[in-house]
Amino acid sequence: MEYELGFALRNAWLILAIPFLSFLLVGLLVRPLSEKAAGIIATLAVFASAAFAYAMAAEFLTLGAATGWKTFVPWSFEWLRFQERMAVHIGVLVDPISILLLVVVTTVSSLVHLYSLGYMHGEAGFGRYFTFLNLFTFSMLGLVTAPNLLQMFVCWELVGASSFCLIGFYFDRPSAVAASKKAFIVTRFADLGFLLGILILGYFGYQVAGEVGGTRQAFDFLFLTDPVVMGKLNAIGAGILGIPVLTLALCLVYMGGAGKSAMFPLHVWLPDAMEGPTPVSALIHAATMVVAGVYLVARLFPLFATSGDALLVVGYIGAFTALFAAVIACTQDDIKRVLAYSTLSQLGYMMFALGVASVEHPLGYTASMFHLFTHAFFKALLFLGAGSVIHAVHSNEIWRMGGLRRKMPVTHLTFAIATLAIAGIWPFAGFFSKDEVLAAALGSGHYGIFGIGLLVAGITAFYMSRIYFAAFWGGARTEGASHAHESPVIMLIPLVVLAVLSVVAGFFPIGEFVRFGAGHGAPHGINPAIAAAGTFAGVLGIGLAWAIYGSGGTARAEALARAFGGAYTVVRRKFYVDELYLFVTHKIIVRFVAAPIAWFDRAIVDGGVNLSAKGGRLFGFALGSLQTGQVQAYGSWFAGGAVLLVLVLWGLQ
Amino acid sequence: MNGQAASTVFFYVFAAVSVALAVATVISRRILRAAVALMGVLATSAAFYVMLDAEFLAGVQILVYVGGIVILLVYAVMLTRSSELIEDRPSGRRRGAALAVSTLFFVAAAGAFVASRFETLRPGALTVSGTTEIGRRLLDQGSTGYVLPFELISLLLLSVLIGGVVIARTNPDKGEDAK
Amino acid sequence: MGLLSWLILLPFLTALAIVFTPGTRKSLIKWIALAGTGTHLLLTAFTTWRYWTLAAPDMAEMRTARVMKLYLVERLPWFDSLGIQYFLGIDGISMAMVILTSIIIFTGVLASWKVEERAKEFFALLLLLVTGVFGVFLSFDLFLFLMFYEVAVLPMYLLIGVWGTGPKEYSAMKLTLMLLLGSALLIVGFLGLYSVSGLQTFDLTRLAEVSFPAGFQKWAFPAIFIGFGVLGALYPFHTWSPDGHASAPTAVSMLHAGVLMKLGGYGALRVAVYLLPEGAKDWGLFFMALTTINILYGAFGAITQKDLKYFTAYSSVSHCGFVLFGVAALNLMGMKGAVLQMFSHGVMTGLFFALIGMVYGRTHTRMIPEMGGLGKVMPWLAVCFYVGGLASLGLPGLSGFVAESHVFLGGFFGNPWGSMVAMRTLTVVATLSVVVTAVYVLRGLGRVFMGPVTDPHFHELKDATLTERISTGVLVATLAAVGLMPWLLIDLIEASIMPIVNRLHS
Amino acid sequence: MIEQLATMAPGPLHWLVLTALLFAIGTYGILTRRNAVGVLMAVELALNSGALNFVVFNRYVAPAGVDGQIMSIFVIAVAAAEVVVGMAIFVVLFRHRQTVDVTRMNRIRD
Repeated sequence: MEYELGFALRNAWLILAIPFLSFLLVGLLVRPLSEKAAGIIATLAVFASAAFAYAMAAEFLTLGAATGWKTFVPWSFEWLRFQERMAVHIGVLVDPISILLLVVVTTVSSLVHLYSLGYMHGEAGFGRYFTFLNLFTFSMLGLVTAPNLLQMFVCWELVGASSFCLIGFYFDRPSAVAASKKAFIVTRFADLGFLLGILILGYFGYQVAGEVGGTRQAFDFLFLTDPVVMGKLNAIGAGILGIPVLTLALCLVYMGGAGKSAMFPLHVWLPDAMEGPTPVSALIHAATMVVAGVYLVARLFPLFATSGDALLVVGYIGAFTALFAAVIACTQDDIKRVLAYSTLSQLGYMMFALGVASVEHPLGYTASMFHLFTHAFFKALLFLGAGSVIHAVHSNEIWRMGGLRRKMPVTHLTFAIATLAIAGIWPFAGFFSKDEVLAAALGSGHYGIFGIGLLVAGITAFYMSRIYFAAFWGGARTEGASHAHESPVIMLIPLVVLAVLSVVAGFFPIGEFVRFGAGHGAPHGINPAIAAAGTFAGVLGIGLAWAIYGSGGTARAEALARAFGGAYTVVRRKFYVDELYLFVTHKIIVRFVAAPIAWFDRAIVDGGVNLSAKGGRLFGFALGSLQTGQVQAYGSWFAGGAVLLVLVLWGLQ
Repeated sequence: MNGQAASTVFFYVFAAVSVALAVATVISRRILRAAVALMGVLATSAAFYVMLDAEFLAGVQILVYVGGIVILLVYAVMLTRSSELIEDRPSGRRRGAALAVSTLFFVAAAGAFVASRFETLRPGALTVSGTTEIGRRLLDQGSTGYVLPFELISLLLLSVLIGGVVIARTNPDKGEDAK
Repeated sequence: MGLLSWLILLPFLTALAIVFTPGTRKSLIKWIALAGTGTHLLLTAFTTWRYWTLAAPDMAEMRTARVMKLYLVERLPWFDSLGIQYFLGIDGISMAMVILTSIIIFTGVLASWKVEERAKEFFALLLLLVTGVFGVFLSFDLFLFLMFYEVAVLPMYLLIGVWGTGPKEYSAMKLTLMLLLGSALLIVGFLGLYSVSGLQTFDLTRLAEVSFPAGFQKWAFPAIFIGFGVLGALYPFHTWSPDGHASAPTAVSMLHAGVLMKLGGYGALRVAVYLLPEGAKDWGLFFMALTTINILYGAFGAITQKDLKYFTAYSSVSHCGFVLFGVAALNLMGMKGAVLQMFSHGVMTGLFFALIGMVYGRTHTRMIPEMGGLGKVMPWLAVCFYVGGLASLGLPGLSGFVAESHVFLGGFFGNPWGSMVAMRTLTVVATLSVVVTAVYVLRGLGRVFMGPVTDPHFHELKDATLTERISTGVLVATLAAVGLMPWLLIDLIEASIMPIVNRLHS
Repeated sequence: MIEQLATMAPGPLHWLVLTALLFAIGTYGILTRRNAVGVLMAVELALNSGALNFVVFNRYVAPAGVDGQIMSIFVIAVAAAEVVVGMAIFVVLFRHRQTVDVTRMNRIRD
């Protein structure tokens, strides 16, 4: 590196070390002594990493202009050596998107930590909660800064595990336990694809590394995204079923990403994950972990762009998920579930933005990262606002709220900002990023996807306004809602900070440095036509919601539901995807695979063993009956045997 | 019928008697009767010894075997309970097995003898007086003498005598245990 | 008397000391056992250090070597006329196994702290068993190897038969008979090696200089591999394992699943593949297929189990499948993965059985459906159980991941002696187990520890005692240490695996 | 018939077959007798055929010596010793178990 690195970049290891050491410290030493201290230390540690991340970002930004946003690894050490050219380094990779994610993750994480100090106050397991939260932050930072596929996978699994622990935080609630298991197993299934993708990329990367020579490691992103290497990988040709190896590998890797980012049909775990404490939903299941899939695709984007077909898969699945989830979100009554489906839908947005990008039209890449950036803030804000409401009303049901506008002014205001932001109304953050996503879809010629994007924008505005009106307008519908009062200051601070970010994030010139390829991704102005169309869709959605739910009553909504009839039920039951999974896993796998195998083992294999044992025993008994204890019987055998032996020997001669 | 022919006939007659008595010994259900039959077998054996020019042995056979051993057996039989004097017939399976084994043995042995062509051997003339020679050899200390086995046998007989007395002696304590 | 002899002798002397202690002084007996195994742990640490200082300079040279290099060798003629020697030595693989065993027996003694019935005989036999295990790992004369092997197996019979639970006589008999079946195959194979080599020796290092005729290798390899495979729960010879483990007392399950089952992989690697490379090339794919069945079959079998011990035993079948799968992959990564998995699974399953013993001691049931919500009552045990569970499903940061990633990469990279497509397909099928493992681990542990407390009596139960905390803590720390700092173990074993790989390639 | 018999002078084969037959009968008795005394008698039978065999061989194979006869004497002596000990055991046994039925003497099995 010919450039002088600043303190933060020279000591990049601290970004991983701070949360990790804090996790160990809090989890092993502090927590048994004092739960409260555990929470405070954990929060401080995350704030420290946030500060450090900002320092890194600042240094990178000053450095970046000079180096041309070059990707580099300021710190790494060899962690695991499979064989030569297959070593795994734990390290910190610095490039625009990793810096972007570092900022997002540490910001949201520190705000959520702060918020949790208030939200989780007095809960049993306060210290445990912060331990896991710290573990999550560490793993997420490790994921974001991963310089190679393996570290990515390692941290990928670790965020999954900490997510599992946090979803199941209330582990005496069967629904929370079930949800945590579901989340882990579904993402685990997706990770199987990731793992296979790693195997394939590792194998061919290893071969290519051998051809290219030098000491490069097959798993390194810098190696894999090297144009020479990509060319060689792309040239390998057909793997199985005529699919090229690279496309196959990337589709498998994408399967991992789709699991983590809850793309259809692996989305089923995310709504259930709302069983966890609300701040957890805000951090893990809205702002950070679930975007890991998007980040993974972005990280490997050069490869995806080389393959092309894999990117199409990403795009169409993303678009479908965006629409699918948005439709479901309109019919859900649990405020967190609506937000969860909204998250799905927005993740779909990010995914299809990546999908429509290509070497020629790389705008989608920038747009996706931009949307990821803004979405993190307003979605975290929405969740934390919802948490604040739930904290006050003690219910998740939007029909049990109502009229909270006056009782919780701060929460209301911030929630309104977030709603407008996600609806894509100028000047809030969502407007800019959504606009860019739509522009990318249109610009690359994917008109169908553009149409879906526009439609989803309208639906999003509709369902978000729906919960907003239902919760904050009209009159209090229940006892809980009428006695609600504003949350403590420690919870409001993060809301306000995030609200400010939700307003200003859109003005952040992210296109300046997050871009793919040279020149093409140059920052563009607002395309007036697309902006108008997007805003129109948003306003239409809000207006429709106002018309139906603005009164605060449920009468019109029920009439509407009746009008749709069966279709409404199907959507409300989430298209029965859960039921289908349940059928497949429980009925088919347990009953037709696992149980028969267990039976087979006991009856056939073990039966075979026992049979041979029985055979031996029977033979033994047969011989045992000869053991009469009577010398004469023995004598008979002895004499007969001896004579026979003589005869045999004689006959042999 | 000359002497040779007479002794030949005697051989077959005695052999038949001997075998018949032997069979009676092993299948008779009355022990006492079996003992008498055994006595007969041993007596015919004495006759065989005479035919084989072993007069001394014939005498020993009569004195020791018939006169001593069998009488001892008879005494033992007398000592046991009368119900034991008539024994149950052994099971058919066992008799079958025993018959098979003994037949097998006989076939094997006879087959071996036939195959060995012993009939070519002719009895040679006895060069020495059997009795004198036996006496001499038994006490001969040379390499062909049997004085050591003879002494050992004597010791054996002595220890058996003592042992028999010790084992069979009524032990009051043991007697109590038995009850 | 060298260091290695002391490693073997120390547990034996401890057992002797226990034999000469009055049986009524149970706590003294336990303290003697603990002192012996604790000292052994220290001795093992010292041996590791010694080994490391001796072997470190040779590591680079070993990368190309074809003959394994042993350290701290002790060699005495024993039955000279038959070429049988008392031949001890150590290399990286043995060292790893010795460390494992030492940890397991130490924690096993702690986990058996509550054994009251015939405590004297129990601990004496346990230590005798361990003597055999150490002997196996340290002996490099095949005859001595077998002798120690039998020393290890026979106490097992008594330990299960006397101190076990459930159908213990049946299980003990089944276990012993099947293991002896394995050793019968081994004897046949070893005698074959002895006679075919024509060297009149059982010395492993000298046999390694011989190129055995291909025809011989073709039958001897499967005989020896299956012989060891029986011990390593190779499908379909695994059925002793669920019953045996379910019936065995805690420490015995720990030792057996944790250490003795590892002997299968150890021998398969050390004897079968190393001495008979041509046979290995012929049979590699076949055994890969068989162990793939192992891996999935054990995992699926575990899903429906109701008894925690059966549950763990099936999981062991699956995990031991990884060991043999790695060996059968016949490349560096696979074999490294196999050894890592031996270590990892040893610690993990030791932890499981220790915990099951502790839970059972409290709830007096091992049936999963009868438990629930125990996490609230005994958080320490729950956390340890979960750590073990996460390790077994291959969570990075714990040892399972390091091992499994090696094995998968090894399988996928394959070897030039079998069909690549077949090997890759098998690997892909085997990777399915990561999902199935997650399913059964989370299902099982979720039932036991999560949810509301199902039985009001459970509220009265206590969390782990100090001895239990130490024993489980040591195991958990080992899992994490290997997971976080895998190079510690990899550096130890890699140089010793290279000769096996190089021999295959020559 | 007698005339015919008289022409078939007994050679060694005849004698040996006779002893073999006697021995086989003795074996049969040993294996079937239920009374211990009966077993002992059958043993005597077998021993006797053995002794006879010695003499036969002495006569036909080595007529110059008397070694076979000496052997027979030893056999007779050993038989005598055996009977004495056997009888003593039976007496004791009878006193303890009130029977000398060997088929019921199967405690070795347990």
